[in-house]
Amino acid sequence: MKKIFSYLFKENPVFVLVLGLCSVLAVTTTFERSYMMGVVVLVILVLSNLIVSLIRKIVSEEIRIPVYIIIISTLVTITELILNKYSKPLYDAFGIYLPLIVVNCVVLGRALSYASKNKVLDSIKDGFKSGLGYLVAISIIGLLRELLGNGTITIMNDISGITGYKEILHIFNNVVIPNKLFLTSGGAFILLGIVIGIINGRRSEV
Amino acid sequence: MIRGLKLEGKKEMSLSEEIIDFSSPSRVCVPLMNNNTSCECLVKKGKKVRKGTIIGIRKNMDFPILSPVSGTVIGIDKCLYLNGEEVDCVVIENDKKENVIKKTLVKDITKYTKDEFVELLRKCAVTGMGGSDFPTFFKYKSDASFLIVNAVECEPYLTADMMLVKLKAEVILESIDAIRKINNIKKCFIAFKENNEIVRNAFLEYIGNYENIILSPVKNIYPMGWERHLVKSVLNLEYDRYPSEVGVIVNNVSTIFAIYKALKFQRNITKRIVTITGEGFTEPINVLVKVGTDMSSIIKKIGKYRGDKLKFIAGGPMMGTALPTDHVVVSNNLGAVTIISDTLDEINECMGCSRCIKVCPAKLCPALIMKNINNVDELKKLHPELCVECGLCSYVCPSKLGLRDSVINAKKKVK
Amino acid sequence: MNIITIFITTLITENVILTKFLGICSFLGTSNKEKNALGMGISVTFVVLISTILTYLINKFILIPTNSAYLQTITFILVIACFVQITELIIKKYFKDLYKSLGIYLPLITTNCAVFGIILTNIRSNYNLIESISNALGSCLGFVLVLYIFTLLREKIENNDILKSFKGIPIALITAGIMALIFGRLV
Amino acid sequence: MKFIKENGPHIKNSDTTSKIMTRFLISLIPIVCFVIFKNTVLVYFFTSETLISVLHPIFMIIVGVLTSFISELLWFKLVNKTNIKTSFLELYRSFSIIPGLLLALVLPINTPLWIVAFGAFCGTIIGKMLYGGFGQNIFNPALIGYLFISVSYNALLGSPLNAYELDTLAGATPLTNLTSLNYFGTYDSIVGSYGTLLNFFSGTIPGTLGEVSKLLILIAFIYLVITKTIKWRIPTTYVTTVFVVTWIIGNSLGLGIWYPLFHILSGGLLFGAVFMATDPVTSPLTPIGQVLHGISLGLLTVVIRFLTPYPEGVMTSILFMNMLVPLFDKIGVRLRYNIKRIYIPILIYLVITILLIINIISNINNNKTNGIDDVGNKVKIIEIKKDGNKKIYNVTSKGWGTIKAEVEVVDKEIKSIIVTDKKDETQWNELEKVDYIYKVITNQKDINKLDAVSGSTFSSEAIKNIIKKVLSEELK
Repeated sequence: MKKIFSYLFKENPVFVLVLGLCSVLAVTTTFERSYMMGVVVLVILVLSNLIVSLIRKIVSEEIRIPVYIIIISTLVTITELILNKYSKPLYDAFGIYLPLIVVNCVVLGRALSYASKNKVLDSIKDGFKSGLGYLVAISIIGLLRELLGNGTITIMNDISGITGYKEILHIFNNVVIPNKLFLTSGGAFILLGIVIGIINGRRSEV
Repeated sequence: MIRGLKLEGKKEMSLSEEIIDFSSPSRVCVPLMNNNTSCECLVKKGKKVRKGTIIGIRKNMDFPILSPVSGTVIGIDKCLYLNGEEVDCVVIENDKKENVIKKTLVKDITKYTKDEFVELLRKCAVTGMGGSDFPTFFKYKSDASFLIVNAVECEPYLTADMMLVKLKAEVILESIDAIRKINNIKKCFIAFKENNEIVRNAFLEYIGNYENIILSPVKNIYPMGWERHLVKSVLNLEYDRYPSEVGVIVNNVSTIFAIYKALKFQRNITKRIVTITGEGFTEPINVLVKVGTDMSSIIKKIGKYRGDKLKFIAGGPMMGTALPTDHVVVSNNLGAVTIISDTLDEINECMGCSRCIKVCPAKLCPALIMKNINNVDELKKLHPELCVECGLCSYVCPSKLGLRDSVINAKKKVK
Repeated sequence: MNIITIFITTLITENVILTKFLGICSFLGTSNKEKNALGMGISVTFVVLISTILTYLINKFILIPTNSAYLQTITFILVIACFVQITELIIKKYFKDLYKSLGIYLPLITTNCAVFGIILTNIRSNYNLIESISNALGSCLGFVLVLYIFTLLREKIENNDILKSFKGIPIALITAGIMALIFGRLV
Repeated sequence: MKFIKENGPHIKNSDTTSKIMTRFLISLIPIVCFVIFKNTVLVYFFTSETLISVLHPIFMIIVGVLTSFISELLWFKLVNKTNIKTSFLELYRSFSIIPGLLLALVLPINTPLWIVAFGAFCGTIIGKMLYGGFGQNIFNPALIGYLFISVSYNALLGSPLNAYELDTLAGATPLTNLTSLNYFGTYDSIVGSYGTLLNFFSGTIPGTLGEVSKLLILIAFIYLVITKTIKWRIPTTYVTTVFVVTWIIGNSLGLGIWYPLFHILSGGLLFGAVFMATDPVTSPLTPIGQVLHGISLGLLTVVIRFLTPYPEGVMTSILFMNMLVPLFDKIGVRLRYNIKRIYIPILIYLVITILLIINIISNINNNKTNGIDDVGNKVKIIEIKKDGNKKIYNVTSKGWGTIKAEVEVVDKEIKSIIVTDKKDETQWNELEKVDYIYKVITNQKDINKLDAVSGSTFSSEAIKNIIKKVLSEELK
């Protein structure tokens, strides 16, 4: 347990390596969108690591990057199609940030630095680990932004079309006036900066 | 526009009618230094020397260092130089006989040709006595049409040049006229602070005889004594690196006196006037001392230190170096020692008041240089190499930052 | 919408970096030095402009007629990657000096989300060719503008006594946030 | 005898940072006194307000000062972990109360105290301490506080009018009034309702706490310049730029010299120029940089005042230019050693200014020819959806910025108005307090008899215009 925790915060792709910030900042206006983005990235990461690892011996050094990009963008396209079909609100909310997963440094980075050199099972494990780190990070940011900026936590709303379950928690109930700052883009930057700063401080203390 | 700042003069402290003669120390330590370059020693222990015997040489310029006394060489020792470093000095036991190599007395000092003049200055080891210690003959190598005599003495507290003028105005004028005739100089100017009545009156008494020497009072600001400011203020000329580019020679007034000695007696600089001053000293005064004297021995004879947390500064309070002890040796370019108590400053962050930028006589941006001290690319664009180390930036800084140090540091970095 | 409005909007109000969060990696990565920032900015502008035209043509004359708009993501990323590769080769061969100064930024551009993001925005907003170019130009200039200002600010705070844990990325993000808020106040 | 070894120079100017900051604070004292006089003493004697409520401005200043002081103390205690004694020393040296004080002075009079505290806290911690404390911040801390407040709680800021002014004036500050007039009008319509320009000068007009008395600001400016506390180039070029540009605009519209004077004397221009733009830490160091800074501030202020829905642009301009300070310094340094190149910035600024003036004048002229009261020009119907006998109009209306609304019409009668996008939250709060939309719908037949809500004239007008337009469309 401690190991997982320390992994999530010591080697977190977002908080520590500062990769893939686009979507962390852009889609985190509600908690639900944040964790859904995290899940999508996690799935794509695991799958791309799996495929890259499978074909690592066939692909030569020179054409590595184009091939990996094709693989990842294929996976992303499939995800796009699925989301478009089953959860239109979420698809619309993600907008261009869904196809932008293709150029998300976490995905391509893991493929290049790990999956292209390691065995299939290890690669899946690695993808899962990185993806989980990403999922946790983006969820934390999403949770904070929605809670502070709107006073609510959207457990499930956009994808209730699939699950049939809908829940938006109103936390402060007008006792505390929510601060719209956190819903703006500037607020997202500042929040992320402060969170990273605090985690840095914690890390150096431990 | 001439940039600078009016500083509180505090000159009256050390002014007096006469200067005290301390020019027969029992031994002298002559620093083997010229213009911050160390020189080679040419004498051995036990050698008898006379006044004017060559004891060292600056190789790259073939410039000698001459003995100021007659006596016996005891050895070579490290002594505290005015820049705060311990340098090699030739220690000579003074026999107080004042023997010279050759006794000469030139009746008409205008009879030299230009080449002879330059060679004489080299032989007699005349250097800039205002502070640079730069060999003077070098300045006269090229032709010039103007001579500016620097009697500004813009640093606070200092009165050595003023005393010299007060006592020797007549010979100084004679010397200037001789230099003018020898070098075919069109006009000579004597620059002094417009509020300095002592210098003005001293010269006015004798100047009637010389129509090509012009008294030109300059503004009472610091650093008016800087060559560039003088040339701009007196002649309204600007130059790139050296005043010789526009045909101007700038000499300190005490250097002019040294040239007189060389012309008249063919003798080197053996003595000079040093101001001992400051709130930290009980008897501020001007003294006449032999080059190579240990300052502490003279100070002991005159008075006492006063107060605690004192600074012993070789030179004036703006550009001088605070030394750890008072055992500094007198060199050609040591015009003063100032003893003042340390100011207890509260040092703050730079708040960007931009005063250092407004005041810098060299048009630098000291605050920006300090902020970019680690960024060499940016530093080059800020031209710290133009700095004259006048110290005004540190002086005006309300946050009491050592801006001058960081600019000097930057100067080294861009080289 | 006329093209000037698009240009101004993308330049300031909807700045690529500050409101759309595109190109953050290079924003944080290359903003240490003034020179790097400008090099990156110029490279991005060049690549975006050309690939905007390419993708617009491909989209209009190949993808839409064949009813395969769902292939946009793959096609566009391939176009960008190929274009970057070709540019790199050409510059390397014919413009040695330019390669020395810009060469190191080119490989980074493929994975720069600003490039891909701007192109996707063009397509998704159904802009025509002129509007697309105006959008691309505005976005890129906005990118360069913000990147340059940000670099100068980072140089300024480089030697500050910032808390150790906030040094580097966190304070850069906070600065970017404040910049975003200020830009947001302009309209 | 041992001596202290240190590098020169060994004498220092007697002026210190603390003295400079003390002078800065001294110059603010008359302004604070005027705040108390205008908003407390006058209001107490001329209205029936209770003592507590008239003391509100004083509380605002106290809360601002205390918050920034305490948050800095906490920072030293908790983050830097210094002991109390050194913390107080550090606090003394970092002049912690200034951001809070300045922040309180730029806020409207009725701002809730907790918002002042929030702003002062954000300004001090994020704007100042995170960047390393005094002297190292890149943005003016007080303005960071202001920025955070205006992004977070703009809706709750409250009216800038004190109780006395609410009784006597139409309900807007001079600049919001100007915006509602589309930047054009006669002396009477722009200045007249507040008295004469002398009232503007002496400070008996509505505005934020500290900004109103131009006379005291001018005195403070002279004091600060004489004592060499601030950089005089920035405020002078700033104000001159605004004056020149608005003078050209006014002149070409046929308005007199009062128009540029109005622009200078209204809003926070002088206050910002003297106390905020000159903040030594966040303004350029080089003289040329300072001049460029001042001119850019002036141009941006004019842009914001004339081309955006915000009536006031001073604070935003200063913050924006804080970002560009390193750039100005860079240019300043280059030009310092190569003064011949100065024609490049001059040319650029000239072109920008001319384009700007042309743009603004044509904008105003457009509005003028189309008529200010013309409803048709202000309200645009984007689309009409039909659903049985129900019709839904999708409209935009120019009030304070552009409002978007959906209007539901059944049988030529308006059933509901849903505002989908609104620019100014302050005004909306006022409207919602009195349930204005409901009133509008019930009084739709003779809408002109309905009064506008004080404090939100434009939004009320915008709603009324929507009704007029939709009904006239229905009756066609």
